[in-house]
Amino acid sequence: MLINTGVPTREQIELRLPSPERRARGPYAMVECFQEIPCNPCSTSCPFDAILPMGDINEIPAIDLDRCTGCGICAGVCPGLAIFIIDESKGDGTASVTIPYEFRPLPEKGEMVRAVNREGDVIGDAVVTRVLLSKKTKTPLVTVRVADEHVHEVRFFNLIDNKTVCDKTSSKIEEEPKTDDTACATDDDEIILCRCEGITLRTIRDLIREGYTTVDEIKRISRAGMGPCQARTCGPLIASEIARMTGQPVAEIQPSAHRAPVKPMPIEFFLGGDSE
Amino acid sequence: MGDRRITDHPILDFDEGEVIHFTFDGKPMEGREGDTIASALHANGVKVLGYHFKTKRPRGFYCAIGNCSACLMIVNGKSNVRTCTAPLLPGMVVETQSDRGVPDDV
Amino acid sequence: MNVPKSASIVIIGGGVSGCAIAWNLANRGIKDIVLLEKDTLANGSTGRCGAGIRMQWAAEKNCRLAQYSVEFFENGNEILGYERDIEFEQSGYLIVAANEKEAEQFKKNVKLQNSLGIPSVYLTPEEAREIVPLLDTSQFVAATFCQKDGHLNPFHTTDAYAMAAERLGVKKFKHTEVIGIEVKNGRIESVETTRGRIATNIVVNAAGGWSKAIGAMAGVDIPTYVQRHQILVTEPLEPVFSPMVMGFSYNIYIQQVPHGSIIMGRSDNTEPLDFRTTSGWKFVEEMTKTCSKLLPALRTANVLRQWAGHYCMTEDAQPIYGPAPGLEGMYLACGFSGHGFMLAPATAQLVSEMILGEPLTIDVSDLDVGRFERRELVFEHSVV
Amino acid sequence: MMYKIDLVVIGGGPAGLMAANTAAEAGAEVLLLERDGHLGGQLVKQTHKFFGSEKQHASVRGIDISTMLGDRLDSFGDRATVWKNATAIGFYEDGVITVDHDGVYKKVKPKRVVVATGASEKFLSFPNNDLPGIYGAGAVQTMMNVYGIRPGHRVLMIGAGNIGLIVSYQLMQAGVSVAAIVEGLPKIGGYAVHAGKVRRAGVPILTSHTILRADGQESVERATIARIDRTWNAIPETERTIECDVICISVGLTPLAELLWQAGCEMRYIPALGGSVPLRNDCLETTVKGVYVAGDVTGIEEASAAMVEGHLAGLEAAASLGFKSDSYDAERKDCMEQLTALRSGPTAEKIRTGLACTACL
Repeated sequence: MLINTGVPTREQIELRLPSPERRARGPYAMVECFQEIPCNPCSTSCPFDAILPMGDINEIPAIDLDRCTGCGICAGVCPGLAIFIIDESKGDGTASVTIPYEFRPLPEKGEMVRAVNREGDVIGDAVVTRVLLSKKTKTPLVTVRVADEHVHEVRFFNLIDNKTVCDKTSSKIEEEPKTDDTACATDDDEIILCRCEGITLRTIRDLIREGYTTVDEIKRISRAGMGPCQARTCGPLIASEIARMTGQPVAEIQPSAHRAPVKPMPIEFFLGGDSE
Repeated sequence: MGDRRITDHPILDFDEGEVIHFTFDGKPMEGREGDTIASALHANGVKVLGYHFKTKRPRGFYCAIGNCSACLMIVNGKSNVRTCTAPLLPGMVVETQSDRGVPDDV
Repeated sequence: MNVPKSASIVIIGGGVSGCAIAWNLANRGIKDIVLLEKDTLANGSTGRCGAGIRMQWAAEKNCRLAQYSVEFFENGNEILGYERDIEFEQSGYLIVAANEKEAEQFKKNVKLQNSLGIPSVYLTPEEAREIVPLLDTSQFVAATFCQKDGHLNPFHTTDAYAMAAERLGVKKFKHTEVIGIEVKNGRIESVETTRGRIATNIVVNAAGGWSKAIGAMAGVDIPTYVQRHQILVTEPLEPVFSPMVMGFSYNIYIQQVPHGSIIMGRSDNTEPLDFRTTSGWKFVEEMTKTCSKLLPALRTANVLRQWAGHYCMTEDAQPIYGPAPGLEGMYLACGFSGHGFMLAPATAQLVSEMILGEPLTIDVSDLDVGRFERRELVFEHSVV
Repeated sequence: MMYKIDLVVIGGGPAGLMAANTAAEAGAEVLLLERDGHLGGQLVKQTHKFFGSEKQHASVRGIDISTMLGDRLDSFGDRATVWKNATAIGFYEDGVITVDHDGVYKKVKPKRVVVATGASEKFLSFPNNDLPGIYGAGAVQTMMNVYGIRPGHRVLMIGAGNIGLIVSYQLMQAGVSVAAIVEGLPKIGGYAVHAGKVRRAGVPILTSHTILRADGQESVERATIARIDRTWNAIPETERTIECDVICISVGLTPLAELLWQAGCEMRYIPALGGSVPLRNDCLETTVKGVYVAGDVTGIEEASAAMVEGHLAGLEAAASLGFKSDSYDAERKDCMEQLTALRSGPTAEKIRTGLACTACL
């Protein structure tokens, strides 16, 4: 599922694909936005009114592919970088994908790159055929030519010569779980709840067990929250620990008072006042 | 550790500000105009800004905007300086702080 | 959790006084004591006070009360079996005299104090600076110092009393508010709380600022009123001076507590006479001004926080001890006027003795509530 | 000296800037307090293009919106004063606000106040959570996008909300590799399109995972993560170690409401809005008369909503002082409609639930 993986399903993509005739006719925008979010620049930016006006700003963009020329303006403005321009009209076994690419260095026209799919996996090679810069959007649009059968898969590219945006090795962690049993035991003594005073989760838990069940009581006995950050960092953690251990809703746990000054200021600073 | 400075960014332009010389625990270091003390230290690969006065655990900044007080250091002899928001100035003598500090004149 | 149906004694107020009285009574073998607190322990004046204790008073009675309390706190952890630490540091009080008139009074005070066995000394400004090198000696003409005076952690002290009391069987109820007191034929019958009714014939009114309201529930007028007092605290620093530095004319008390923070407070007659615990900006300006005068080296210390509490005041700024007139069963321990924390051990001792009809360790019969009607006020000049 | 003025706006982020602009436009004398040396608040760290519609500057990058709003404020001349490096340090019962303005102590007594102080980052508890190299997502953004410094070489991101996703993307833009994004919930909290951007750039998003601990001598060297069950307990034998020198905590924001507490505003803890928020009426006025609120301090939302709230709060604060232009009714209606639209989609369900509890009428 998209909301679990961040990658749209094959079905979601296939439902968006234009008719074979339209695909053969020329470039078109592939809008890979599948979630109702409050956003509409694609529709308001299209000079051909191909992306239909939204009654409600949360609507999923709908596109009239008869009007779409594949100009790419929407791809440059989409805040989600979710619009790609596909051109399958060449008929030579290759097709091109235009990708909004906000990384450095930029590839050069003619450069060979690794074609990458929506999951970040390299699935083949690609050639950069155009790099379009925009002062206005600052989102370069990079067109790459790939094998026909990959055009609906390729959504990114890695530069060759170790100039990849991200080393893909990290994604292997999911496939290679390894157990390090020395690192498993959770130790409350090593968990710092109040950084200013150096108060550990163990101390807080012990106090809650002893019956100190308000943020103020814990603060008074342990000093947690009395330090220079004024409980900004630890306050919510202590409240949720109380809630967890006592079963009270967090909403009912009174935070400790918020006192001036909001940030520590030297005594001499206040001498400028004249108590009027 | 000069590679921590971003020179080529797709969206932002970072001016090559004037070089500012300062020392950290006696070692000469370079920062840039516009740096805070903590950002300059970070650019030099320094993450440990001090040690907690009670637990002696190493301290580094957490929020970088003056909220969390984890970045206190001794600057020009003055303790408890919030280095994540204090601007870096030429010739500053910056030192790790491992105690609660004392007022200037004491 | 409901309160018990009956109790031998109900103590109202979970500040240091209430907790100390509960412990003292339980320690004498009294059973079925209930302690009621409408919020959490030390949430009122106790937890908001400066938490110093001094024996340097101008009136003999106050000297004796403080002396009793100091001696108790010296062994407080042991007596109360407290595993944390009440943090009693006898780092002394250094009191500065701003003018010759005050210095003359201080000479008399020291004489009185010494006659009672309190080891205070009269000092020149230079001698004072040997004890607190940060002092600006041009700001005062003389000082007195008593090494045995000191400071405690008010939260731990209250906690220590409460825990010891509970171990002796006292039933403590937090978040339990008294909403009524039933009186029949001039005698207390029961206490109504938000968690139920407790039948009892003895109530100790140790409710601090709320003592007047508690009295009113039983039809007794207790002439106390509240006034806001403010304190500020700096970031913790390494130890730079240890005694509490105090000045009556300067209207200041300032001390570095063992944790390293410097706390300072002052009084202000224009402060509101109500329960608000909000803070004011004038306080910070005045406080920092005086501090910079007397201890100029502290001017770079960072103010971390200001807070407010209230004094439960009486007309003569002295406590009220003893039974409520015309009402059998209510004992008063209130109106401490800013000194309740330091007097707690003595308060506990005396109130227990009164309840049990024992002879008083220190004669405080003139501190009864009737003195206001009789116009026999007991004044003490050495106060902030 | 006590400065007296019609309106003080506390916070120069998206909400505060809009409030100050709107009120100055209406004719009020406005003082804007910004604790940083530059206006924009979090906008200056937002190198991505904004969502929303044109009215909220959609598709414009946050950093550019900040410049636009700042320039507009300049155009009001003397009517709008900006104090930079100015932190409101106290809000007192008599309506006086004390300010640290570049190290100078100042007092301001305005007739109206708009508090637009934004939010602060939540912290997370796990062993060694205080090791240097563990930063809030905001800190990482500040380092990269304000000071131009890479926070490290390889980052483990905790939290797959919008901020976690966006900061991961920004890290890669700055040339820092992101080892993985770890999310405790079974689903990605941020927008799917943000998730898509980091996924195709090779970053795994591990939902139903948590960080078990961080380790390192003096600073972060590695983290241990594990899959968790529905009760947030780690599933045995799913632990794995991730080499990284930075752990970025992006587990949410909480309203920075200290000044409102000090001012005595009635507050309510509403989990859906990120913490304690002020009760307010439909003019965004709190229970303390004359104190208005806008932006994240009213509950955590997107910057687009913050800007509209700022507009509304500025409009109402000015109107209550008699600065009511002919367009008042139209502007008010428009703000309401924009807020309704921004909050109408399924991704805003949480916000709608939360907001239902904040009315003080």
